[in-house]
Amino acid sequence: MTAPLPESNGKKYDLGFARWVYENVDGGDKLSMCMQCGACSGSCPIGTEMDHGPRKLFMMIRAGMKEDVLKSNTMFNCTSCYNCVVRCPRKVPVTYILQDLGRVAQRLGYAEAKETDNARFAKAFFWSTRKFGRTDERLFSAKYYLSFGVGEAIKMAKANMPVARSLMKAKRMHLGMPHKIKGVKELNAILDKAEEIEKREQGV
Amino acid sequence: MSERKIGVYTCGGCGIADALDMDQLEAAAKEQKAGFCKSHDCLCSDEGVALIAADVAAGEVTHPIVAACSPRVMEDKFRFDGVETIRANLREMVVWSHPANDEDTQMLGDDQVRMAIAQAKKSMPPEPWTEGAFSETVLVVGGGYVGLTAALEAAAAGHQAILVERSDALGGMSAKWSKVMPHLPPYRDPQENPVAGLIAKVEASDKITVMTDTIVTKTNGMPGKFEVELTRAGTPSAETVGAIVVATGWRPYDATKLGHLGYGASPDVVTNVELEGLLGDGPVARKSDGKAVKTVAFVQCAGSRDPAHLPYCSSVCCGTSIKHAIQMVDADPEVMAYIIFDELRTPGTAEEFYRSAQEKGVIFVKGKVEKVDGDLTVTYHDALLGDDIPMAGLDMVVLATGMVPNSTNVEAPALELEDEKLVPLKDDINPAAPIAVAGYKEGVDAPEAPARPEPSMPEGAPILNLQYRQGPHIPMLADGFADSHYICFPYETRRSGIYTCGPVRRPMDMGEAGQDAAGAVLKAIQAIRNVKQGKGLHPRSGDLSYPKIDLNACTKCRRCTVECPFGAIDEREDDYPQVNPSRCRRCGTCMGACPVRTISFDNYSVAMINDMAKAVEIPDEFDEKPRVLILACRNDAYPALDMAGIQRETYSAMVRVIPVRCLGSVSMLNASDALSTGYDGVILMGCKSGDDYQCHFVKGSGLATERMGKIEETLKSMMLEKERVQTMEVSIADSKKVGKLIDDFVATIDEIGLNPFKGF
Amino acid sequence: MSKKYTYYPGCSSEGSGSHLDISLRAIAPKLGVELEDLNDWNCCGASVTHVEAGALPTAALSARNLANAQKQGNAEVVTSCAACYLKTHQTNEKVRDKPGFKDKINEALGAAGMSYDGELHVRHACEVIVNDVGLDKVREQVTKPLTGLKVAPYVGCQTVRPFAGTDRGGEYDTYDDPEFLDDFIEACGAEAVEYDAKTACCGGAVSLMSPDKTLGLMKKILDEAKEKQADVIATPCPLCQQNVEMYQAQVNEKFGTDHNIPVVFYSQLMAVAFGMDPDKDGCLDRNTISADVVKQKAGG
Amino acid sequence: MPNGGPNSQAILVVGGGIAGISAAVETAEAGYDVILLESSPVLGGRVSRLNRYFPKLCHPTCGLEINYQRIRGNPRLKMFTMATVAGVSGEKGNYTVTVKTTPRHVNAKCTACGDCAAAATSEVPDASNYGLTTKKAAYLPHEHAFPMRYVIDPSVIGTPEADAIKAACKYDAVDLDETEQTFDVTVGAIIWATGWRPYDAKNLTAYSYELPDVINNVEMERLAAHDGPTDGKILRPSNGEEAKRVALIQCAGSRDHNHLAYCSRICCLASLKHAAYVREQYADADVDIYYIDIRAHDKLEAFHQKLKNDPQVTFHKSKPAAIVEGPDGRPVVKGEDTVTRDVYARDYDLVVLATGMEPSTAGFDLPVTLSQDDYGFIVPHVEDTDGMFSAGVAQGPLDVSMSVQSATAAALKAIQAVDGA
Repeated sequence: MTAPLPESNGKKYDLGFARWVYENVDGGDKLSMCMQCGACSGSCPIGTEMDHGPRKLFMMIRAGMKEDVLKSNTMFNCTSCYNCVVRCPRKVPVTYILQDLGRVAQRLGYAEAKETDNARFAKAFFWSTRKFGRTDERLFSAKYYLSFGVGEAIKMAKANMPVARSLMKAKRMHLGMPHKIKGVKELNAILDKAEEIEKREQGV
Repeated sequence: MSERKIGVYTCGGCGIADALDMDQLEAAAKEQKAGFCKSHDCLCSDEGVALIAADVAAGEVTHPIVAACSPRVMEDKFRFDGVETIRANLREMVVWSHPANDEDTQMLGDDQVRMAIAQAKKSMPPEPWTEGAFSETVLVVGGGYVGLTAALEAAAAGHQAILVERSDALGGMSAKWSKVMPHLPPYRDPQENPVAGLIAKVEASDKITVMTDTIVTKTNGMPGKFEVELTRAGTPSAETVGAIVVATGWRPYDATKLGHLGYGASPDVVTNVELEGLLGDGPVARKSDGKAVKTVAFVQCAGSRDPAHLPYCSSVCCGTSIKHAIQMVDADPEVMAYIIFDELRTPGTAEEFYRSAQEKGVIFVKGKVEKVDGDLTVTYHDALLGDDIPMAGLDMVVLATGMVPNSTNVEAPALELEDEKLVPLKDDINPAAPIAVAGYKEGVDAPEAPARPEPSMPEGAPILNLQYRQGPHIPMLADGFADSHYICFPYETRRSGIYTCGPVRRPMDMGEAGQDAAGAVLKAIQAIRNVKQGKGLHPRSGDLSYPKIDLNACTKCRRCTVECPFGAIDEREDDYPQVNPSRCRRCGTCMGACPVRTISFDNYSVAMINDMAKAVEIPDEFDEKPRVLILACRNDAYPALDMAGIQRETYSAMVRVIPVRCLGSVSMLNASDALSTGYDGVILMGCKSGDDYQCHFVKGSGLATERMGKIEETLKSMMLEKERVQTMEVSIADSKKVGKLIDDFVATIDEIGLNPFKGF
Repeated sequence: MSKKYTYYPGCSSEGSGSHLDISLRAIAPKLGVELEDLNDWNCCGASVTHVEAGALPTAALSARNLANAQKQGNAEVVTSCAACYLKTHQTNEKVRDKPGFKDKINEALGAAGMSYDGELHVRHACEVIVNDVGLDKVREQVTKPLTGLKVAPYVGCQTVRPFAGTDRGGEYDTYDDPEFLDDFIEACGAEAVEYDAKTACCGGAVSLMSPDKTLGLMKKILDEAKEKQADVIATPCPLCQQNVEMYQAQVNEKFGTDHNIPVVFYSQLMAVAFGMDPDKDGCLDRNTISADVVKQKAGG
Repeated sequence: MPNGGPNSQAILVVGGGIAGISAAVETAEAGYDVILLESSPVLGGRVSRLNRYFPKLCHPTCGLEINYQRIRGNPRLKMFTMATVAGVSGEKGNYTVTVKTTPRHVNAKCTACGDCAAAATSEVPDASNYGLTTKKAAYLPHEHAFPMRYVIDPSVIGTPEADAIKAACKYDAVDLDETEQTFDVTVGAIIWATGWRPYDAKNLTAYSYELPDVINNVEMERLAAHDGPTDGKILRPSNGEEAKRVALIQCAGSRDHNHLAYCSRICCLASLKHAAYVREQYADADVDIYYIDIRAHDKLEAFHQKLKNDPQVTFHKSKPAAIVEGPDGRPVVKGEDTVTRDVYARDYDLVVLATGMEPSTAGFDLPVTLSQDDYGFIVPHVEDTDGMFSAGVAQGPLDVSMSVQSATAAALKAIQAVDGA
């Protein structure tokens, strides 16, 4: 279903937002099934890092609290452990919803979202994927560090140096040119198309 | 019966002969003038049973006494046609609970035989009361879904039914519903309303007489022969019916009392019942301006679960709001529906209905509504967001009001009643009474016990206007529902032959109410078929005995008419009591109430109990062996004593136990007579009384406590200590406690000394 | 008798998880498992790309691999990386079950003239060992039992969640208390300690991006292994292996602990127990915290 | 009225729990012949193993005693224990039912003297205590057993112990050679009152049911029962200490698509009752109830309010995510309190999982095709042409009162079926 993401009007309980999420976010069609039992937030390994946790975030979605939802850090702290998914008594795919909500927030340009470690990391990671067809751990890490600026990047790289060194020693760091798959062009064509479809479907 | 022939059969099995001297038992039997005493090493064996059967067949014995195991076992083996078998419990209550080959155990065994013989001497085979004609017609009061179902069920079981409806049309409340909640798989979608179909079936039935615009203005008589006056437009007519099913249903809680929830502030704040009238195939148009409703909020517990309004949960409102929301979303997928609830109650398979609404996008919000403004802004505290939230821009607010039982006819004025006719309403239970707790931690204050609901008359006229001594109403529980107080016996109202069902009994949905109607009809038919044969109804089902009153001795004190838990005894114009045998449930409360012991059953009387007690050999004061009489309720205390034996728990052998039908049947005279004949103490063992009473006859143990409270005076006049008579609440699960209770009592007797009346 | 599977090694096989890849390839023939590399495989996106790419493009990554696998002809695709398994299996199931998804995916694949019909079965190497190979076969191969080696069985998350209990996931174990890793360890002659942290999360990719948030999680995993006196931690997951091994220094720094416990793959244990070369096949030389204790315990 | 026609007027009731007993006695007291089958050695079913009922906190044995009196006094009612239905053929008004009995190894000559138990030496798990205790291999199921007749556990058959047991019986009541038997009965209608079993808490892997101090709600009933393993004292199974910090976990399996999708209805009230058990015993007890919604419908709400009034009973709207073993072996309940958003990890002396009711018919092949829903509940009554009905929890998750209601309704339907056939 094609529906523009409704404008935020500050109104609590704006079903427009809830409906949009139900219809456009990956797994959102199951979000209406949530009965607010708390099994997801309770089973989250780093729930303490989250401002709301999935359970409350879902209630906020229903309440139409679009701004608060999209500025939340909950989505970006998900470790994808899937504890919540297997525990949810209503089979709500919590992880998928969080992941896709994170993307929505990022795509809509919310600074709170764009500046998360997660968004930067994903950007670097996907850059490598698109460029080589595979992730080159060394290169995308560097790219990730650089997203914080050169000064910060040097600091981070330095901090990570002992690990890098030991991995290198253990023959677990790929050096030299990254492995590039043969079908990089083909892969990018597929990804472009997929992005186009998603945009068409969701309007963001 | 020509001649009473008492024979004693002693059983030596199960260790009885190893623990007791069988010859001595025989001697005791002889001394009590039993015709004979035979012993067998296993009476319940084929040979043992054959031994008795042969004597019965030969006319040698009319009252075989089986001195063996408890009367609670082997009943089928010792049942012989044409004679009354009497049991002396030598196993569970003697050898299994007392030391073997002990002088005191032997005396106990001997006394068990003596008491049984005394019982046999008094017991008469009961003659059933079957006077006059009996009707097999079922009267169903209330023409809604439940009443229609009940009438059809009765007809399908081959009975004529009269269906009485107060209004001018059949169908009741639910006739207005566009759809109903699902109660068949897959439990997901609102279902077609069955009421129109039921009406058609009822109208087509040749077994059902429908009377609309009719109320019951008088009910007289008793099961099998209720005389009812049915009044239609001021004209009374008379009918005789066998049993009555009350299915008067419910009415919505008065929404005008819900001003805080915005009722009255806007035409678009409606109740769930009013919404039914607005629901059709298309979108709902709101009352104020006819605009299609696009956003709607349902406010749950509008009145229910609120001490200021209805303390109970109305059970159906969550499901009803779900149904409404689904109907509205189905009619117009753009509708936004919110359900604001405290606890969402879709028990059982109705959980599927809840999920179905969620799938359709209905939003459920946990919170408490604080106010609803005229502009339809609903302000509520969202429990999960922890915030007070004004929900604005709604097109309609629906108050999910609860159910008020029609246990009276509120359309007719209340009757002026004398105080004593209020009894069934006054002695109600308090469902909010606090539970027994061990106490509170240091620094934790106990909450104040909720106030007991004031006894009050319900508004409106009685449904059946019973012409009973105990008043015109069907007894109700504190919240006004005409329900049974029994979990295992939900149809046991306190008026025999009258069964309530559907929401007048308990808030329930149509799925449950339909079954409830069938259940009530079964009970009605059962009553009709049994009273015709003079058989008692639950819990002494099949009992043919009933109370007989010797009016020559009666002092017109009215205790029997007042205390009967079932309102079975009326007063004649000359103030003498009048027993309505088929209303009677055979508990004997009247017998226990009668100060001049003039009420008795053929096989059960105050005199019989006294004779049994007196048959016990009381050792003289120099033996220093006290005797304590225990009158034990046969339903709970007696089984508990039995199970103490089964568990091989031991207790003092100084006690002599007589099972009674109910503690209500125990007269003060049983206690005072026992003391005057040398017993050192008397224990009345019965069920828990009070709010959560467990007495199968409603108030037997409560009455016993009350009566024994009054015995103090008598004891004082006899110069006896009040501790000698005690009422004990013993539950059926007290097998491990009851022995200690007995031992403690015997120790108390030891302390205060033996009864000085011994040997008088 | 051996069975042929299309094998999807995943990106970590080329770097931090190379010892999983090498040791698994080494033991596979002994278990009757023939691994045929997936042609020109690409990254699965792991639990990362969705934030940047979105759900459908992320799924498209897996879809391309599946489309290539379909051309390759084997009915089953096996992967040993938890993230690769999760993403590929998940996409595969969505193509099969989610209304409209197959069309969208094929529209995207169509941009490169590819297509996928959803008929493959994506499986995890551990599940294949449990369901196809069987523990008996594993035991038969053991020539150098790891007698006396105490191993903390650390399963982690995505190897079992959310698919281990599902029909298509092979119903090979439970989500909270999986037994398969204990069984593998015991089959190698080692001792699996009682390990409550078995399915605790190591922080996953969050550990790579913001380790300060997740060091506590890794501490718990390490603390219990130490408390249970495990010689090594064994895991099936390359990210778990990397995190728990690599961050020990930082955990120690932050919490004042002194952890120095090797973290190995089950496949490394098997290679050693099967009597293969501990370094060449078992890749023990690729552990940054020395796992030589495994070598030492290997009975001869 | 019985029509005296060629069809059978007898009614078969399958299952001797509270629903089956009620259906049987109500039918018999309406004047019909009834055959009651029970698969275990005694009547009473699940309720006989409950300590008390909500909301009155009265003992189930009290009502059972009355019902047993009604059964004993009614020659129309015949019962068979250790009997199940092996096959059904025919139609409304004329069913032939094949009944299978499993050997009790004790015949009708048993006087319940107990000599066999005295002679038995081996112990078997005590089913009447859900295996929390053991009992002799020759046993009376419990003190309120009806019929009051011993049972010999099949595990000793063929051993010298069995011979000793047989030799100890003075009444020739022990039959070691008894085998499975089948026989046919002809009936006009059948009421299925096959009841339920507690949902297997082992399936709730996150809830660590294997910990000794994590028990299910039916086991809690036994802990509180005077004839249970602790004589009614609520003690920690791990060490026998008094259980004063107790967590009651609602929806342990119910309302959960991974387990039982429906709400089992009774568990909320049962847990409120369990809170009362604990509070009755210990002045300094604290009870925490973890719930999604407290479903105390109709007047049962009063019971909910009673417990809510107790300051030492705390309600947490939260479905716990996990129960784990704490450092001292105590169970720790973890989750998120949805009202306060606190993420908690609280340790307890005892955790009770309010496991739900699964129909006995779920996962079993019934000997006849009945209309069942997806969960295995038997739809009460579908077509008028049908002479088979369901009652009690066989029909849906019902409480005791509703079970009796449905049983009484089923009795009427059965009567109509045999009269009208």
